[in-house]
Amino acid sequence: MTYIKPRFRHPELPRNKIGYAKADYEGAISTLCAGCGHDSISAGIVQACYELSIEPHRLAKLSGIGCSSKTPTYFLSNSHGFNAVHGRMPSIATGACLANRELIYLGVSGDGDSASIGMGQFVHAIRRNVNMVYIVMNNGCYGLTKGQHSATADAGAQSKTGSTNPFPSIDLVGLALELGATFVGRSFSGDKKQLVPLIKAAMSHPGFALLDVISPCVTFNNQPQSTKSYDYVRAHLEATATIDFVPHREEITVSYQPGHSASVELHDGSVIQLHKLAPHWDPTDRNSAVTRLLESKMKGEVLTGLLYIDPESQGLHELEQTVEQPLNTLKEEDLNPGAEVLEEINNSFR
Amino acid sequence: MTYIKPRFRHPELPRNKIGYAKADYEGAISTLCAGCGHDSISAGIVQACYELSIEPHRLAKLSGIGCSSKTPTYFLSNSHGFNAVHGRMPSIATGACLANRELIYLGVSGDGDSASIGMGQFVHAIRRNVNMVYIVMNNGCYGLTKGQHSATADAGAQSKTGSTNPFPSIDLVGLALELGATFVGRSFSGDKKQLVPLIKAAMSHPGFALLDVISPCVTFNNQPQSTKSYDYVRAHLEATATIDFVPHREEITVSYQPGHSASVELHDGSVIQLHKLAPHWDPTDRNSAVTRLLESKMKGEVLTGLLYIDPESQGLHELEQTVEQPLNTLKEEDLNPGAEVLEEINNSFR
Amino acid sequence: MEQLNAVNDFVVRFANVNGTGSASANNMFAKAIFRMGIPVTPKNIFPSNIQGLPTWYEVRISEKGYLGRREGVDLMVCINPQSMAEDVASVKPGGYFLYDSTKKLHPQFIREDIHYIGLPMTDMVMHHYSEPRQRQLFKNVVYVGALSALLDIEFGVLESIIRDQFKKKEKLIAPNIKALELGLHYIQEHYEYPLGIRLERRDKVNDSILIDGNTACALGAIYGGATVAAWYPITPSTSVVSAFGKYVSRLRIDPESGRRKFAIVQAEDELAAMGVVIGATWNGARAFTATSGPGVSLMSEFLGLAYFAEIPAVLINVQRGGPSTGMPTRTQQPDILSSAYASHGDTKHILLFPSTPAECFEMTATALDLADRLQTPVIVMSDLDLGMNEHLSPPLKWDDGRRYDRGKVLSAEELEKLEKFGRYLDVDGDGICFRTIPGTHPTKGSFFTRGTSKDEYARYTENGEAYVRNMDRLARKWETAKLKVPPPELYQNENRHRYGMIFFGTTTYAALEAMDLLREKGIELDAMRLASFPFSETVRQFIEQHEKVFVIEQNRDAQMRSLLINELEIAPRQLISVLNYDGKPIPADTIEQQIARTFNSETTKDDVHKAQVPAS
Amino acid sequence: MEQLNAVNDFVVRFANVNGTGSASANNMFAKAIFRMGIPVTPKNIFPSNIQGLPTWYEVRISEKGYLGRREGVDLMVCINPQSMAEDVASVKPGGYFLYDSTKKLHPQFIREDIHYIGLPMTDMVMHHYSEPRQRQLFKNVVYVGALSALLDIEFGVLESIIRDQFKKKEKLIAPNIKALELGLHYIQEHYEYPLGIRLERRDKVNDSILIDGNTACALGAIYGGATVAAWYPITPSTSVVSAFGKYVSRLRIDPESGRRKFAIVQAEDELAAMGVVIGATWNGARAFTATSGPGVSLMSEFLGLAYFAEIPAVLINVQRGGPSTGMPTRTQQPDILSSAYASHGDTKHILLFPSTPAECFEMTATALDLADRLQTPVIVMSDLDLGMNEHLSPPLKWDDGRRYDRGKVLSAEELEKLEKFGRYLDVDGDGICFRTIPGTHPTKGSFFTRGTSKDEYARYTENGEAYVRNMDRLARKWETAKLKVPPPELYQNENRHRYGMIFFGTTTYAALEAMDLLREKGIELDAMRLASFPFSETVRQFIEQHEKVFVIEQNRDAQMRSLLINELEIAPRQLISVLNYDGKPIPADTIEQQIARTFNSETTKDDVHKAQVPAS
Ligand SMILES: Cc1ncc(C[n+]2csc(CCOP(=O)(O)OP(=O)(O)O)c2C)c(N)n1
Ligand SMILES: Cc1ncc(C[n+]2csc(CCOP(=O)(O)OP(=O)(O)O)c2C)c(N)n1
Ligand code: SF4
Ligand code: SF4
Ligand SMILES: [Mg+2]
Ligand SMILES: [Mg+2]
Repeated sequence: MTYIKPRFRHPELPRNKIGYAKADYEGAISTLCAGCGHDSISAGIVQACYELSIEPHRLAKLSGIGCSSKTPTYFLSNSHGFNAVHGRMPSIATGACLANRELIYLGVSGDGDSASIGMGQFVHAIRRNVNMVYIVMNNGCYGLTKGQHSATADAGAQSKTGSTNPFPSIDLVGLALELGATFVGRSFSGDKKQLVPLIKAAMSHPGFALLDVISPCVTFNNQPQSTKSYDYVRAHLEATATIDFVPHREEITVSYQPGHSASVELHDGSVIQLHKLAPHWDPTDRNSAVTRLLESKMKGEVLTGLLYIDPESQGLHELEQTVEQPLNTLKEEDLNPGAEVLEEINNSFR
Repeated sequence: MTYIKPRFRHPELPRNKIGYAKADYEGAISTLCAGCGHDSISAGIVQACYELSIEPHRLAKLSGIGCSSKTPTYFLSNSHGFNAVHGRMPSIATGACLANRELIYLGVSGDGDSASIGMGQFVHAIRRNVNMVYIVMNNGCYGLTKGQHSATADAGAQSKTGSTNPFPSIDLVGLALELGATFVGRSFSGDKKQLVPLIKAAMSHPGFALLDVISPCVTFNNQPQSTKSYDYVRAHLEATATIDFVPHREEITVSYQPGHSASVELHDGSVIQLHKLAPHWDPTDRNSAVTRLLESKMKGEVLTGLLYIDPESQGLHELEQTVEQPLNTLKEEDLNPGAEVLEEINNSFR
Repeated sequence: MEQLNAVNDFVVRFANVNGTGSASANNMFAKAIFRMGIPVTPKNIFPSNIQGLPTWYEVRISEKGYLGRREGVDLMVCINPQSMAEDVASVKPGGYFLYDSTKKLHPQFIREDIHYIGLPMTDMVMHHYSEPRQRQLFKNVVYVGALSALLDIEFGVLESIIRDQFKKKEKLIAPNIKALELGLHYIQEHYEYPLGIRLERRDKVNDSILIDGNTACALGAIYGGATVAAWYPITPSTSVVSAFGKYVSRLRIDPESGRRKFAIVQAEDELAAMGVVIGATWNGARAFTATSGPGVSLMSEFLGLAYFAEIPAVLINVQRGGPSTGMPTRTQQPDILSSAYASHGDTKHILLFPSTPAECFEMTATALDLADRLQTPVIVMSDLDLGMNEHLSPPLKWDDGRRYDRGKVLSAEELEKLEKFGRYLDVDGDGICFRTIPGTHPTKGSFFTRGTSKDEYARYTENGEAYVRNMDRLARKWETAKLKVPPPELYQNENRHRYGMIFFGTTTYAALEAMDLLREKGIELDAMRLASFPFSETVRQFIEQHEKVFVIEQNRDAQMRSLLINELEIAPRQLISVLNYDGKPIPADTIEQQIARTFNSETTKDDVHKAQVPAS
Repeated sequence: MEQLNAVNDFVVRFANVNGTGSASANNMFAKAIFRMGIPVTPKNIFPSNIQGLPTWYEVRISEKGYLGRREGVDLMVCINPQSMAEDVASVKPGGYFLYDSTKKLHPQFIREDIHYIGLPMTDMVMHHYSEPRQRQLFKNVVYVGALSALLDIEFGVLESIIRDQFKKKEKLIAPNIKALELGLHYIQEHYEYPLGIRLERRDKVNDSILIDGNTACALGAIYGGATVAAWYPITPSTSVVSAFGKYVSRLRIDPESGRRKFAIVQAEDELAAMGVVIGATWNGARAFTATSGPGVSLMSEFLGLAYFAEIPAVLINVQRGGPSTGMPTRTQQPDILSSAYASHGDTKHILLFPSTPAECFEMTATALDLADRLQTPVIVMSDLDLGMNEHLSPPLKWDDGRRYDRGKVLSAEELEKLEKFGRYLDVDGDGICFRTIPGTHPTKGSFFTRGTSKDEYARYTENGEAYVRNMDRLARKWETAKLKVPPPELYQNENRHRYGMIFFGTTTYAALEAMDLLREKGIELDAMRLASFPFSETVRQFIEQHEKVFVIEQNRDAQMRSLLINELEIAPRQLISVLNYDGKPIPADTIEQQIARTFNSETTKDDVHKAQVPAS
């Protein structure tokens, strides 16, 4: 249901196309540590939704458990939220998505929530191409339980409690590419200029859009040698391209030199514009993304930006061939075959 | 404990170096369907253990649930076996491995057991480089529950019950490479010549050795168009190289033309000899394996053989720095700090 | 030699090898008897394996309508040499043994006290069919033909079944009928027929149907309006969702677009299956999952979330032999406690106990209503016997006037009128609060769903008082549930006897027969069949009105008895357990014997109150 | 104005912000009182968050040795403006309120009936320290210094604590002592001191220690010989494994090689953690895991496997407020049923209930023995209060002569002598069979471990009789367990009163105090503390010897009462619940009041038998 009410307008506050101020996209006051990367991502989400003129109640926000998973309380208070159990948000999102194909699903998770306990569900949500944006607020540690290593912690990292992580770090972006994800991006909580258009593009993608966002934990994992620290990321950040997201029906104003830029048109007519492209990289070619990522890894770079998008992506509803009308609005008459048919069925068992 | 008993020898039966006949490596009679690929893999395991002169009681065989996971009953009846719950064998193997670093751990699983319910544990066993051979008997379906699609089923595959799988297939080999596995191979139940040396090499590898073995389910997924059928695999099989495994202290007899062959020496002195190498592929270079695999996928080939090995692999015990002596043999005097130390500890709480 | 004689009252057992296509021939046999108007119950006893192991199909024919299992075989149809020793031994003295006489029977299988009927099946199919698969399949049809002579099955009925079955593959009708005739004629030529045990047409099945419980559950889910089914394959629940898939593919395709008014998710495991259900119902769809023991264990964390966050969820638990992987192809009722109290913390779940396929249908639809009404998980407690075997059942019924009870869900209009929405405000005092579906209203009604403690406005809180208020309200809701769940069935207008018996689910068949058996011995009891948990006042009264009550169930630990004691504050000595947990459906004589023994030990002494004498 | 006066008998509460380093200053305060020989119990009340939210530290000082929580605050030390309204309100009339007077107190916080003590902490640290972090940290030390004047804490004791604490960072000793002095002197200069409530050295703690239960469990695991610890972080159990890690890194490093005589696996989730434990114990090591409610739910499938396949496993369940994610930083005892009956099918698990850190130590070591002896999971039921708070406890004790009981494990030599090994043969008739460890013998003793039904030789079987034999043997083993588990503690030589009370775990502190309170009112009861499940004969006798027994526990659904009724066949009306489930440790007066109310309602009527009056 689209249900835009005329709203009282403070003349001085800027408004988006549907008349909402940015404040309409905010949530409760954060209880995270001052400086936590997660709060910047929340701000990025608020900004993206504001700019896209999303009606907050047409979006559902879901999360697991962790500091990161708390953030949905801190944005979009007019959206329904679901704070699931640890690591199991993807299945909840899958069910929610199937029930109503018309909402936007925004999942927020942590590296513990997704790469440890949630690994199975994460992999299979990708495989099903569930229509959702999936943001991992990746800090390389378990913030909420006080700083243990997560599965994305660097090999050799020391935790605050002194233990050393002997295991290799799982790269969620590489993993998603291997699994056939149809939209894969990485960003940094400290880089709003890149993050906001990425979130906007992800929200327009028909299918599973992974955003692995490095989000330093100032309390437990912000030592400069940590690849998830502000210092390290700032020093090693490398982008595939800068990104602009032009929503459906907006005029494309900037144009770039050919060869150095590309634009990808999405199903709904919106356009992702990429410029200053990394060499030998084509945003719609999975193999080139894999290769580009391998290169960056060798160099110790943190490769960010949009890495891969499949413009032909078919989301879960297409794959499952569900009707256009949301399943949760179907009524008795749509669902119930009636007594007469039942009698036929009975007969088949006689 | 090594405990080789002189055994009664039937003069006519061939014996291996420790005096065991092949029959000593067999198990109960299989109850799988006639023609099931899994039975051939069991035979391969028997052959490999016989050839390697493994003492059966120095090997522990573990599995999950499924037709594939039943096979440990059908080989090595003098080995302890553990048929865990569905998808959770990797954690059992991790614990077992930590308890006694001296046994060989052979895990057997199915594609359902590993790629669906077991995905999380599979990923993390790789990450921990648990010292074990991990064989996935991969048939693209759930045999034991009557043929449903598994997560390795081909996109578009039809199951016997008529449902079509709309989701992409998970490639366990690609996944393992992405996750940093230290030994990755693929084979085919119908290719014993390749399978047996691969199993032998895997057993000598200090760390997690994945063997993804395509193993047709004759009852539910052997239609010629299935990439897990006998017909398809035979027609599309492509090997990285042929493989010979030369155990520690055996003389290397064959030598191959340089450029077309390579040999990898393992920590224990045994050697893997590879010949007729695929071009641009180096068995010890992960990136070359990834690239080689991508190429094969594009061509619809089933790439088999040893794909990648890290000769510097450090298994879980090295990473965890456990003592040489198996933990399960440590006694009170090794483990218990005694009353005096406890009194000191008490004092620290006063 | 003695010879068993009976009309419409005997047990036939088929000993087959699995994977050989015997199931459909065996089904034809049972269906023919059903179509002759004679009550029949077939049971599959199958291994946890796909091909090559012994499997049995046991058919009880009972004119009196006793639908439980009965020990002892009157006629054994032996197709599997692997299990022959066991099969010969299981025939009652004076009974019959039909075997493949292509090869001479080994003397070790010869008993003096049973009758042998040799049918050279292998020879016959070798001679008449050329393809190996055909030979295998028609061998099964041949023995059905032979049985038609031996037991007086109306041949026309068998023909009609074949015609129905191959409506779309007409070519197969003639060869099948021919195979039947081969068997028939062989017997007619070589043996005296019919046997002492035989059939006679009756009119005792009325409008009943012969259907398995899982299919009935699936249809219940369809009629109950479930649009999302999420599951992970596991015996014996798998066929619930496969049947759902089969029927929705016929009944729920949008004719114009060809698109689906449903979604079926084969999840990666049971945790995910339950997550999908919770996500879907939270978002306003009706959804369900089906699983068995190990799946219930894996779902416990999510069940606790649904209880505490108050999200509807329907779970069909087709129970099998536990613990752990247990006996995956055997039946039990062993998940009562683990389902009722699934999850840590103070949690409790609604359970429904169907005892016939008709109830599987009805209760699955009801479960969807109850879950919405009570905003909590509802678990339908079926079992392998009910779910996977065909049962004679009243027909499935649906009243076209029936509306779904979606419970307390606020519409945009209602929200518009509301001053302030509080998701966990107990407005009506029944412990059930109003919920909203995401997307309903732009500024009103949004709230945060969580598994943590919260206040009436769904805000996270660590305040102890708010927590207690919420927990006490949940306890109030539990009281409300007692009034909403299906009532127990009483088998008498008023209680008249000192002793009573309680049973539920598949135990019902045998319990009712046992009542008759006991009555014949002069032992009379009142009886009650439980239909749901929490227990209503009627249940308490029934127990209170009897000196002792036998609780009949199929598990070792007397779990239903525990639940009754726990929840109704019943004195344990009042409840006497009658248990059977060997994985086979409980037979009437087990019940009869255990109860009679208690009766005869001069008025029940204290020491019998937990008489856990296992059957067989 | 009234003024509270008391020596060594009052409650001080600190209101802090989490993440500001107040914990160590607060600990110093409690420890100083402990070192003055006065019994003390501190409790942390903290949010589920890392930084910036209110957190409280409540210290009860009780010369009589009452170690439970007591409602009402005598002295509030208020550092957190966020929670000031609530904090002011919680002070008892006549009590004291210490606050940061850098800013003038807002009039809304002024009560007429309490005493205010202003200490300009912020000013003081701004003046004396330059670095922001130092300012924050020393602010905490300053108020401890002030308290030393206000409450007569011996300054030398505080100094000694600082010296001990900074043994390895000597530089920090002087500035810390200076901070103490700042606070001390300010009070000495500006106020009359000490207050009406104050401390006096005593000799009441004997050889006790002040330690948290989780550390004690960890040490128990080390002394008990655990070599493999597998876990997944979850409050409040996390510190069990971190403490294990801390001590093994000191005590279990091989001096020559520097390598570890242990392995700690931070698993990817709780399922895996339990899997690692099972794998390790199957392979002959001792292993354990620690978790809380959600983890127990996730472990249920594996617990069932361990029960049925008979594999030792030790699980330390540090309970927290449920259901679901519940109140992760609050205490309860709500996992009793879900732990006792974890998993589907007929399963039961051994539970141990420590009530002091000394018992955490002892019972963890015992659990490792019991698990090996009984070849089954053993769950140590701690809780947040016991696990994460420091408690006055008898010292940890270990007898160097004590040997590990590894249970029935066959050596190669024993196997050599054996005719035929049957893993599930009940050789001794106690239901416990002999097991072998992989790798023991080349040709004898290998067997297949599985969660499916099996015969005495560990061969897979679907045979109903074999299944029943095995299940009945497991029931026999359960009987054996009753003789092996720690016995309950009785608080009288013989039962003398009509009424009894039962309690366990952290409820003990308050229950014992309540007994004294009741005695003062002339109400006398016999008392028993449960130490384990299954319940032994002593437990049954205690209940049978009393007309009514109060069962005191910290959950809504009276779970221990259920377990007693269920397993001992007790008439429910005999057991009266005393419950508290608001997430705070149960206080003595809650118990006292609930019991007294029952007593006073003219001899307990029937309707009181489930008096679930929630506390606070
Ligand atoms: C089943 C379960 N196990 C463990 C926990 C405890 N727990 C809460 S959050 C968390 C880790 C969070 O890490 P991450 O997802 O990276 O989030 P962050 O706090 O770092 O943002 C854990 C282990 C839980 N809530 N539930
Ligand atoms: C928790 C749980 N869920 C479901 C099952 C049922 N089940 C048994 S085997 C199996 C799938 C096996 O597939 P795979 O691992 O591919 O083995 P295959 O039979 O194909 O060799 C399933 C779903 C189970 N045993 N346990
Ligand atoms: S602990 Fe780390 S992740 Fe959690 S709120 Fe603080 S900075 Fe953020
Ligand atoms: S069903 Fe398939 S996987 Fe299972 S035994 Fe038969 S052929 Fe093998
Ligand atoms: Mg994190
Ligand atoms: Mg498979």
